[in-house]
Amino acid sequence: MAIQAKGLEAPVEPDQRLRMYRDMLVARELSDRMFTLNRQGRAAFAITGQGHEAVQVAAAHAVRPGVDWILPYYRDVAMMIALGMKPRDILLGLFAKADDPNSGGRQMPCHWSWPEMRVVTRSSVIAANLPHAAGIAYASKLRGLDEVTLVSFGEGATSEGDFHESVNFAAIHQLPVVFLCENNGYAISESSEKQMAVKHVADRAKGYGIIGQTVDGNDLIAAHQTLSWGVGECRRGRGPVLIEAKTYRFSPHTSSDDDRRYRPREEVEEWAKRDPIDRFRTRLQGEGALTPDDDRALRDTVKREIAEAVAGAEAAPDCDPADTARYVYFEGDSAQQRGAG
Amino acid sequence: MAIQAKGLEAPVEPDQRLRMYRDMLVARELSDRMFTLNRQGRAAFAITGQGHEAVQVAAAHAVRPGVDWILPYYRDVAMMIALGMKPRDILLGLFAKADDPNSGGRQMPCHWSWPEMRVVTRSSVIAANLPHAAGIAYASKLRGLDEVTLVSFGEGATSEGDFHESVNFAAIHQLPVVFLCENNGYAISESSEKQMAVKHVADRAKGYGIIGQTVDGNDLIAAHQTLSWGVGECRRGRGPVLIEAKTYRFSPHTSSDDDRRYRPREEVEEWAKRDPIDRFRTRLQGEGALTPDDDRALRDTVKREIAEAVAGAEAAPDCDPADTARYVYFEGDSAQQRGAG
Amino acid sequence: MSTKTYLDAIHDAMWEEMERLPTMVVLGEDIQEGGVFRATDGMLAKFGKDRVLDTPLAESSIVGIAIGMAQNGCVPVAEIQFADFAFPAFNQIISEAAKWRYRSNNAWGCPIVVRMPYGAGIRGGMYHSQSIEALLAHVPGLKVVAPSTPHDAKGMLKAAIRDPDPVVYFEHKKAYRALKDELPDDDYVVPIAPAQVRREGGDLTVISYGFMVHECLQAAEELAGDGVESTVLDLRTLAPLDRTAILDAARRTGKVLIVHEANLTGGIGGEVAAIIAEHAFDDLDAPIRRLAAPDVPAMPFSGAQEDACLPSKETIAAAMRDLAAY
Amino acid sequence: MSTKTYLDAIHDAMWEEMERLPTMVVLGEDIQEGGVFRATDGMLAKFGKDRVLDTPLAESSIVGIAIGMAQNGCVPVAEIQFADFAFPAFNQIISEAAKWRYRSNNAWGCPIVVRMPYGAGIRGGMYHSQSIEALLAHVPGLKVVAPSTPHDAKGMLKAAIRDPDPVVYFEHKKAYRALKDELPDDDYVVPIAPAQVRREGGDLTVISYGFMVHECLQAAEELAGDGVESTVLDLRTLAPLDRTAILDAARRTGKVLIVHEANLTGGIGGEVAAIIAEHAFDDLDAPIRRLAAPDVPAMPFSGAQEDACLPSKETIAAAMRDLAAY
Ligand SMILES: Cc1ncc(C[n+]2csc(CCOP(=O)(O)OP(=O)(O)O)c2C)c(N)n1
Ligand SMILES: Cc1ncc(C[n+]2csc(CCOP(=O)(O)OP(=O)(O)O)c2C)c(N)n1
Ligand SMILES: [Mg+2]
Ligand SMILES: [Mg+2]
Repeated sequence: MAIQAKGLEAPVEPDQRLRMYRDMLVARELSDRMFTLNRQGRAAFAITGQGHEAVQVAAAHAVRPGVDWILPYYRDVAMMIALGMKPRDILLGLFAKADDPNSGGRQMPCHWSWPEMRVVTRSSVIAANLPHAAGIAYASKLRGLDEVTLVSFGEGATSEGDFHESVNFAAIHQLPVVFLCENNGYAISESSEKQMAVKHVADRAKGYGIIGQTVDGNDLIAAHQTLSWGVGECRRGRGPVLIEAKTYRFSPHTSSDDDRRYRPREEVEEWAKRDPIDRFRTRLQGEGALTPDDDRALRDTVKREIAEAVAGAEAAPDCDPADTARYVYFEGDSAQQRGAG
Repeated sequence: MAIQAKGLEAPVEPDQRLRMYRDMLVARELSDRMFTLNRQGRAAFAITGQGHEAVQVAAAHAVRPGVDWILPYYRDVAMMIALGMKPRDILLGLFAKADDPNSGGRQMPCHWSWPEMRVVTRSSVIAANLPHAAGIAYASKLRGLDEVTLVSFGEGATSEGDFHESVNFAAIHQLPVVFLCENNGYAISESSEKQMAVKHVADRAKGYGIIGQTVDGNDLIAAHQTLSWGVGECRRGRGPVLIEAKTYRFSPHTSSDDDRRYRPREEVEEWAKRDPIDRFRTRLQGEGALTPDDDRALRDTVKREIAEAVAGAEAAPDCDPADTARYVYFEGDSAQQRGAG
Repeated sequence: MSTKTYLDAIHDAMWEEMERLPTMVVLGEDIQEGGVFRATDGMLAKFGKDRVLDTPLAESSIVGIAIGMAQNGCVPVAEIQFADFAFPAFNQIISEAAKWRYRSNNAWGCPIVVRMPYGAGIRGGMYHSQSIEALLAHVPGLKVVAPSTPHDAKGMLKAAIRDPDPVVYFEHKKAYRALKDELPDDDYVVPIAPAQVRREGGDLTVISYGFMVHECLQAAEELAGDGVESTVLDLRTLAPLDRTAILDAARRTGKVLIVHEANLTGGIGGEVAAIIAEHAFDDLDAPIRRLAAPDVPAMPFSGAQEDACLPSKETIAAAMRDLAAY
Repeated sequence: MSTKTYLDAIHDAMWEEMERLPTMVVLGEDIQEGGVFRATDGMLAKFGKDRVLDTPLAESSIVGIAIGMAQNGCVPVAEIQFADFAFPAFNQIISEAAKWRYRSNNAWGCPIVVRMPYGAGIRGGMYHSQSIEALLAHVPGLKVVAPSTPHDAKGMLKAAIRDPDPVVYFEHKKAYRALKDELPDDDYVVPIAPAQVRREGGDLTVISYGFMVHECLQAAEELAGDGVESTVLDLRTLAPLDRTAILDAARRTGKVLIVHEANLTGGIGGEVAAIIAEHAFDDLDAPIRRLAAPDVPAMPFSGAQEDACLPSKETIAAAMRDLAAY
């Protein structure tokens, strides 16, 4: 698959490259650990995005943190890491701890919410947050604010009515929304031919009169260029755009899934050769930006940090049953609440 | 707008042409009368399709009655007339009479249902019957039956999630469904630019990998050719197809609407010049198939028939309040019921 | 004071809030031309097409977009053209709006208003007459209101717009032009939650909401002629219910009839009866009666059959007499 | 007889009907690989991909397509992967399936089954634990069932498949592997509608359904140790309710506790209480009690908070003791 980056936006500086690499490593190690913790019976459930790291980190680096709005999905561990969420915070969610910043232990792990970073709360209901992205972007436009909204989802999500209604609305009003589809070829067990008769999710854009762009989601630099271009188009008033990043998940769908039932091992192995982290490492090493020794040291550090974060998060206090009925409605002074006027 | 009929399917014989012309006249006269009856306080509500007659009659003549499945919408008065529904039967619905064959007075007028003609019951909920069309067609394919399903709707309906989900499903399974959009440029007051950023509804087909075809819906022969082609494609296993017939409604949306609030009079007058009935009359007369005298006589007859039908229907017995709670569930021997096994 | 219809009240509440709140947006189908019921009449010219937003024909996104707007500093008031067409938006209302604050542990709020014209008696047939309020009143996180008078319609819509949580606002179509009140010219709010005693009487209590309150009041009037004095309690807010007012009235009179035009089974009446049967049991002198539409999927277009579904002052009065005589 | 889990029972009911009915189709997400709970395990190989249909991720169309199939000679059994994801399909269920026969004045029928795994207790968090049955039980035209045992699960699913009307079939996720029964090897049906007395006792009645029935039975057992004998009534069908069985039990014991894991307000318990308060009033010896989840939008992922939401044999026993002592 050819990289189809539109123009060369946002050249990536050496420092940034190393940060990106580190973020991918952290996300991978953290995600692997979350699965292990589940298998050990220490965590009820895990859902992660091993394999999707490149496009996720690319997206985080294409937006302006705290300015642009981000509506990620459960696979976006690496996106959140790259935005600055601490592994400990993600693990607090895994263990359903009281201090889980995403939901206070109410939601499954990796159901993100981070107001300061404009990461908007989402449910488990596939595609249901796409209209929210359109609404946020409409508000940006109405209020004359230079903000872009990025919403990510899988290719399965594009089958839902909410996908259609949201992209259609955004297209009609030319809203600054980047619709980012992380196409990993499967919605749980269903391969993408069961979701659509077109070859690429990007083809869906044609029905809305907007640009659809496919990119190799396992190529960090290509993905970053394409996403930066998309964000740029939105800022230039030429949004929305639909970006499809072709990728693959290395894990089962969740800790409750057994992907051997539906994915041929050869296919998994074939994609393993295109591991986005390995590819980026090779590139960095080829550029002389990373020596094998530095790499080994970095990976050891990351491993240690995650292990520490696990220990810390697991020891944190559980949710208090007495808080179960809190925050069904706003409590307190309604002038303080977010969102109104 | 050019007529874009694909190939020349189903040449229309002179007899059939006159029948088509008559059906359009009947539908127009009946529809006008329904509005009048509402203004006179004799009918609670009217909804009709003046202006849409050509494409509707074309559709009725493109399908095989009793074989193909038809899911029409509230504007399809002329389609139903051309399928053989009696004006009296439609008027029984207008007056909410017990013998209304469509719903026994339960639904608004022009909410069609006619099992013998495979016209499937529908609600008032826009686009909600599109998945039914897909499901019926799936069953045809599963059961190896040579049946086509035709479902009609307005361009506004294409904004609903159910449109997307249905076309997508039909495309994935290559189902024999003709999705017929009667694009009259407005959804109540909203012009079509408020529904989509593409110029033609047919453009929406591209996102699904199926053929979309635009035709002049006020040109009976062109519409008939296009619809016959569409039905043929479906029978040849090359469905689904999305056919967009550009047309215009001459009436307000319903008897409760005042279209002067949102449609410029010049626009209405401009379209009046393209009245599908006038155009077809001119054509028939040009071909020598219809003399002005014959035409006058025919129109008189139609007028008289409708007047008689009104008198008859209005005098028919009202619904019995004692029947209000009937048929919430199946009553009687469940072996007789439609649909199962 | 000025004479206003129920529809005027709704229109004016939005208008005045639009003037006060520069980022308030009204959105829905046919909003710009004034709405099919004219609730947004004149707003396009006054507030412009960006704040008076014609949406595509797509209810799920109407609510979903409103939710998004509310996150980014706007105050959205979404219109679902008829409550009957709210079902495509149920996922956005129930899975999203209602759970927004709870699932984010109070980090996010979802201050949206969803207006839904509902109710029968206008020959609307099966899909323009439904009363679907009980479905949403079962959903914690939502507030559900159904004002019965122009005064409340205005005051509660303002309260809804100013509320930090999602409010579903049921406005009765038959009330639009049938009801008139003298309304204060100054800004006022009718708080969400408290029910309102519309009439006091010691013999029995009738509990209702929406347009049916007026049928109940007429029936109560009629019974007063026969010396039976009844309390008529207008719930006004259906979620959360005003349990105190319900229990007070039940205890005071010992006999309760609950009336609504939604179908009986699973309706608001069931919940109200259950609250009374649990918490005012010792004060009850008679079975708790309910009068509601029969369990049909929706009301027929036929006037004769629609009338057969709707409680009326006659059937209410008859039920009250039975109860009084118990 | 063979030992079968609740999940086996569901699987086998479909399997046997698939063998009997050549146009029966099971459809939904991940159906072909056996379903996320394995209810359709092995069916792809046996019945082929056209009758074991993987749909796109789009619930509205899953139900809508099933409705269409049913018109054209198929017998569709649709799976919504989790009841929590049924809301996008609510329009198809409520506006279409439920009203299909009524609106066509019996010209058309809508014999579909929609299976919905529901319920909490499996650490599923807010969107994999909901009990949404009350919303659909308020909708005339639908039948709603929630079997509590493997025996009923099999027999009622067969009844649902053979029913001429739309049936929403709630299967409890916690029951899947937790419950086992000896099931007859021969074909059998458990009819939709009749409730079932699971235990007889004269002191009080506990009414419940689904997985909670087992907590109630354990609580009843415990109380029997203290000499308090209770009737446990398993509703099994939530719409239409078996009023006779409910009223019989209420009249016989004079005291009633209703238990469900759906949130309290507007739940099935309200309707059941209202029926009793209206029609068995004179036989009541105590307030009608309800025990249910608190009114939170959905159950938290946190085990501690989920447990705090769910009635348990301890809290049920405590409520029963209170009631017995009244
Ligand atoms: C509305 C809804 N239906 C079903 C599910 C169950 N479910 C969770 S993830 C998933 C597959 C999603 O696939 P895709 O969108 O491709 O994202 P991926 O997981 O592959 O990244 C399904 C069916 C859900 N969460 N929401
Ligand atoms: C789901 C739903 N939303 C809103 C309505 C109200 N409504 C009835 S017809 C209509 C416009 C339909 O426009 P279009 O699809 O273009 O068909 P047309 O009437 O123009 O032929 C609307 C909004 C409805 N019936 N159903
Ligand atoms: Mg995927
Ligand atoms: Mg139109």
